[in-house]
Amino acid sequence: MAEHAHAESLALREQFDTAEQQKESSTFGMWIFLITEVMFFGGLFLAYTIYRNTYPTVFGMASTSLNAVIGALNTAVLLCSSFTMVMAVRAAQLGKRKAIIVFLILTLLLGLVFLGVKAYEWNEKYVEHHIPGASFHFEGTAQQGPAQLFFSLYFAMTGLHALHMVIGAGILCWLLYHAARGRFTAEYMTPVDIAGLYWHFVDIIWIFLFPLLYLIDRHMK
Amino acid sequence: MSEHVDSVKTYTAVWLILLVLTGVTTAVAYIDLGAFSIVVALVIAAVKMLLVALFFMHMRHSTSLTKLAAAGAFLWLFFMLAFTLADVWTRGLVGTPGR
Amino acid sequence: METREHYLNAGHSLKSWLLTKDHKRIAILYLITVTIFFFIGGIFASLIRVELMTPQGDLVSSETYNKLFTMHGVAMIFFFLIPSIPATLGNFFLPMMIGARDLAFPRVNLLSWYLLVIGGAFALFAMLAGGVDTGWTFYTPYSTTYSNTWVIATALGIFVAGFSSILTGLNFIVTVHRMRAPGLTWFRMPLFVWANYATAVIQVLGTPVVAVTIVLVFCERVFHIGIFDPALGGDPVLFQHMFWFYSHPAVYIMVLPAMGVISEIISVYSRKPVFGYHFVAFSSMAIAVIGFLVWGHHLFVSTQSVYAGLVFSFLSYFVAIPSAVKVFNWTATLYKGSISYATPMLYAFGFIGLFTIGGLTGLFVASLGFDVHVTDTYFVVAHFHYVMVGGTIMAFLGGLHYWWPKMTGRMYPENWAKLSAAIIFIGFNLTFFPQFILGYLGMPRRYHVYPDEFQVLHVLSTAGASVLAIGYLFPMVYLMWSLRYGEVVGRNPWGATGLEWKTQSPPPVHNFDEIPVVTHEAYDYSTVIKEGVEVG
Amino acid sequence: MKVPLFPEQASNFAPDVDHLLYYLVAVSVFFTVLIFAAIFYFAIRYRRRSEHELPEPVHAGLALEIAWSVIPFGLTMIMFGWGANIFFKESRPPKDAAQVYVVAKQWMWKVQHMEGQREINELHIPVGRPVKLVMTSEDVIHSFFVPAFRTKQDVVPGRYSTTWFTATKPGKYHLFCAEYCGTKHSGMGGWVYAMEPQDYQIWLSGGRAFGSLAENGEKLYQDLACGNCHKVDGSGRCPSLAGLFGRNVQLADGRVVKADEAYLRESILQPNAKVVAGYQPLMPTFQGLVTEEGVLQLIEYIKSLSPQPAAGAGTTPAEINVNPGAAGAAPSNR
Repeated sequence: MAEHAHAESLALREQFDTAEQQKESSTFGMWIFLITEVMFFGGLFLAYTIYRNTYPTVFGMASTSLNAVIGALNTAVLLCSSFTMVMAVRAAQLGKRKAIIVFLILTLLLGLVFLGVKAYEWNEKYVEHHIPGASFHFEGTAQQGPAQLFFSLYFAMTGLHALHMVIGAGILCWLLYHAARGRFTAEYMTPVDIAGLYWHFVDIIWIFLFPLLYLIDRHMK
Repeated sequence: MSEHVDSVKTYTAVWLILLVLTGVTTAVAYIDLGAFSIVVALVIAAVKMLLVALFFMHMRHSTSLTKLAAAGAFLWLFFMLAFTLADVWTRGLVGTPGR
Repeated sequence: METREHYLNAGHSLKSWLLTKDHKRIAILYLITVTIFFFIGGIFASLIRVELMTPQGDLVSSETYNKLFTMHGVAMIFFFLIPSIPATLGNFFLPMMIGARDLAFPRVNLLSWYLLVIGGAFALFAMLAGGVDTGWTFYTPYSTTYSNTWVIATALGIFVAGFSSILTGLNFIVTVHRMRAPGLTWFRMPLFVWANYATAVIQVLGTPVVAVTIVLVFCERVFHIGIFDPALGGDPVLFQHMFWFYSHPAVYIMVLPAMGVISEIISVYSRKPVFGYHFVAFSSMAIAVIGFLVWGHHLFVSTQSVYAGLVFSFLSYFVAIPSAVKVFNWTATLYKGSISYATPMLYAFGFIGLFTIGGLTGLFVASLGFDVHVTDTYFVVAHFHYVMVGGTIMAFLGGLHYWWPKMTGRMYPENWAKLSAAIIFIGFNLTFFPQFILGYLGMPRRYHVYPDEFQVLHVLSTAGASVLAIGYLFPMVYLMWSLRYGEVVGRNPWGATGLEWKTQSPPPVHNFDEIPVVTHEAYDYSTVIKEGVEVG
Repeated sequence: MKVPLFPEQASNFAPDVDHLLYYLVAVSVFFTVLIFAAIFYFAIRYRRRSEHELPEPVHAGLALEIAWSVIPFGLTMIMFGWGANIFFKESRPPKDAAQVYVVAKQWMWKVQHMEGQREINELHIPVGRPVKLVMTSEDVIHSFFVPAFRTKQDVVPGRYSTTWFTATKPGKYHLFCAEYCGTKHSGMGGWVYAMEPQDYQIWLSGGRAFGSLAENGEKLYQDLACGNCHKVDGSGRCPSLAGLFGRNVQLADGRVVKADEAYLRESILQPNAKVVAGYQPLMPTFQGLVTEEGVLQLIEYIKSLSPQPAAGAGTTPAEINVNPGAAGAAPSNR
């Protein structure tokens, strides 16, 4: 490991005995971090469950006002980005520097497309006065309060998800910088690996958000 | 996980299944299944999650410790949901609103 | 000896401290930080007690009083008790006890200290800018809609400090799993390590929930979106569920590491392995798990359903089993031991006594019909102070004295230490025991003005608090004094068995000149004490 | 000065809670003394006599560990059962309880009696008769606490909470707000006057001028022109309210709910939450137009329209199998 000029900042750290131990620790650390993320989003899912249980009809009406086709397409975009991410990890496992870079760029682009679509949808909500607050108005029901609860949860959940995407995009940029400098080899690719774990996890959150937010009572429309 | 390099074929297959499932869950939402639509939606989402976790996140090659940790997270999520719902669902049953 | 390099003299610049990755130096940074917050919280506590000497509320206004108890709670819970033992003693000794050179992620460790400092800065800003008056529990809709104090800054501070706690827990879990010395199997680990591991599990699983709850309160306050707002059909009791899902287990974040410290101390000063080692180890894990299933016992009168109340009350009694197991096993460890009355042991005795009372009164408030009367009264105040002050702080001081020679290479003055331990014990009981009676009489919590008939007990409590305050100042002074004038000690002044005692005092930068290989169970004193041979 | 060390017993629950206290204290004292004595005895008996002594390890026995887990656990189960029993009693008001409405706001208690008396920070009740309080809050969470009665119940905005008690001893007792509610939290107290029935009657007759709760409700009903749509004979655009209270109502979405106080309150403030089967969601919300006290008066008026004499009867406890409404599960409506 030590032969590489930059290796000392990325390779084996002094608290570890072996590279294997270091890799296992890093990967396990990322899994533990993802557990905290499960519980973090879990609080939002809890609030969502309680209010959907209390106001099923209003949640259905509010949900059908979202554009399910855009939502589904955006889900597909995110799944594609997960695919390119796993391909980047695979390239790293095989030590293919160019392939890492290509797949990371693709992942980044797909992530940005997702965020762009999300921004478009939010703007639509703004135009429709569906943003919770003083100017909130949801047509079709007198129950403005519960309708606003739905949109509060919608923005909290998609907003925090998007924030995780932005952080993920930052991590991808960091990886790209180091991949371009050839720091990742078949022996040392833990950063790519654990960034992949993070990216896929953010994808999983969306896999649940999509049906819960977009697909309630679709058949009624 | 340099010990386990999965084939491009596997990844592609998983990816395509995920896309198909996204289509399915969207389509099914337009069919009136009554109370079951939420069940179907969640089952499909859970399958997608498992596919991502097992293949893309290499969980099928992971140590049992990692699997245990991930299962633990969902157990705790279940605790939180179940006990809070236990309150919400049984409020007012004794004949007094509240309590 | 004079010229030997150790972690303290390995660099003298400020930078060498602020950018250190050494878990021992980070532990010292934490120690300084939490001590500052302890004294800030203590000043608020003193003002509260002085105010309550008279029933009229004549020292400060109601508004100020409400801010005082809120800031006392915030400073003490989020910035002292939660980081207290894990981030200082745990940070310092967990890697050493498992024979590691450092934690798995030293830079994350440093980051988590910075997060605590940043969070603390937000909280301090809120305190100096005008304070916050919601109570440390931030119940909605008061905190989101009605309070016009610095809720947002405080909430941000707690949010950031929460991530500090999460990262510490994450680091500990990975370290215990992946960094143990050769031969150190799970059931050879010292019980302090077990306790910190169990604590880390709670930190990782619980803290994110309070973090997201704070985010929602923040959004509701800033953007008026209303997740918990009853005017929109929101449920304020849902906030209480989400808050206590973390904040009840948080009680165990505070007390589990304390129990770990007590296990170490009781064993060393009886020179016997902890009685029922496996039971004590598993009881830590059991508390961590069951502790997550009982949060609703804070909601018995909140309009929570009767059935949920029944379930939560029932499950609460299951936490009593592992807690009782610990107390009985510690007591049994003394049996046929060789008991020394060193200061840490006195603190451990104090801990067992006070924790027993705190724990038993926990059974009172877990009983539904009883809790209806005493919840939100001084009975509850007395109960949790017995657990957290009588428990956690006693253990923190005990552990600090126990490991002080290892951390600094110098001994504290034994007689002064014994005197202050006695003062703290007496002062504590005088402060908080009258509050049980006050609570049963019906004195509500968070009252600035109170009926005259409660005054005598309040004056008694305030008198106790002054004794307690003096007791806490003593160690501050003599521990500082000992840094310079304390007697120099060798590797193992107590004849203890942990791996931390196998290296020099103070330890070298990477803890061990050579990574030890563990061949014995924990607490095998025959490897350390040879009858008739000099110890140390 | 009087220094009480034990609170007065002035309600039917007070002796129950105190007996439970005696049991809890007895168990606690036993274990505290046991542990303190053991520590003292061992600490002295086995004190270190030489710096080099090495005691023999004593190994734990499984039987011992199980014994000291199971026996105390058995004792705690008595605590659980006993406390739960009292709690259940506290949660089920008797059918003949006199109903009193309480509205809490920062920082006062507003009390309305069925007969029309209104009080602030005071509550007059007769001795020997169960009294049921139906409470709500206009702003933040408060908590109704009378130490001498050993009862406490949070008062939450947006919903009704209930508590009940029977005063057993005439006297003047503290009423506290026990849930922190802002600046003057500690000032949000008052007195509960438990009176002999005849004194209570005299007190009651002093306040007729306000008109009874139902009468005030009727006035409000007319002011708000509710009768324009809710015609008594059911011919209006909205359902008749006669005989509604206590009945099961078939909703447009298929659910059946019991028309209790919570339902009526919700239907006034959020009319479209539960639309009666066969009717259109036409009713505007009265949120902001009616105070919480006004809502209570309207409810009392609607109750008085029920065929069975409602005076003082309060609600009948809903049967367990009745869907509790908003808070309950409604899986059919997906």
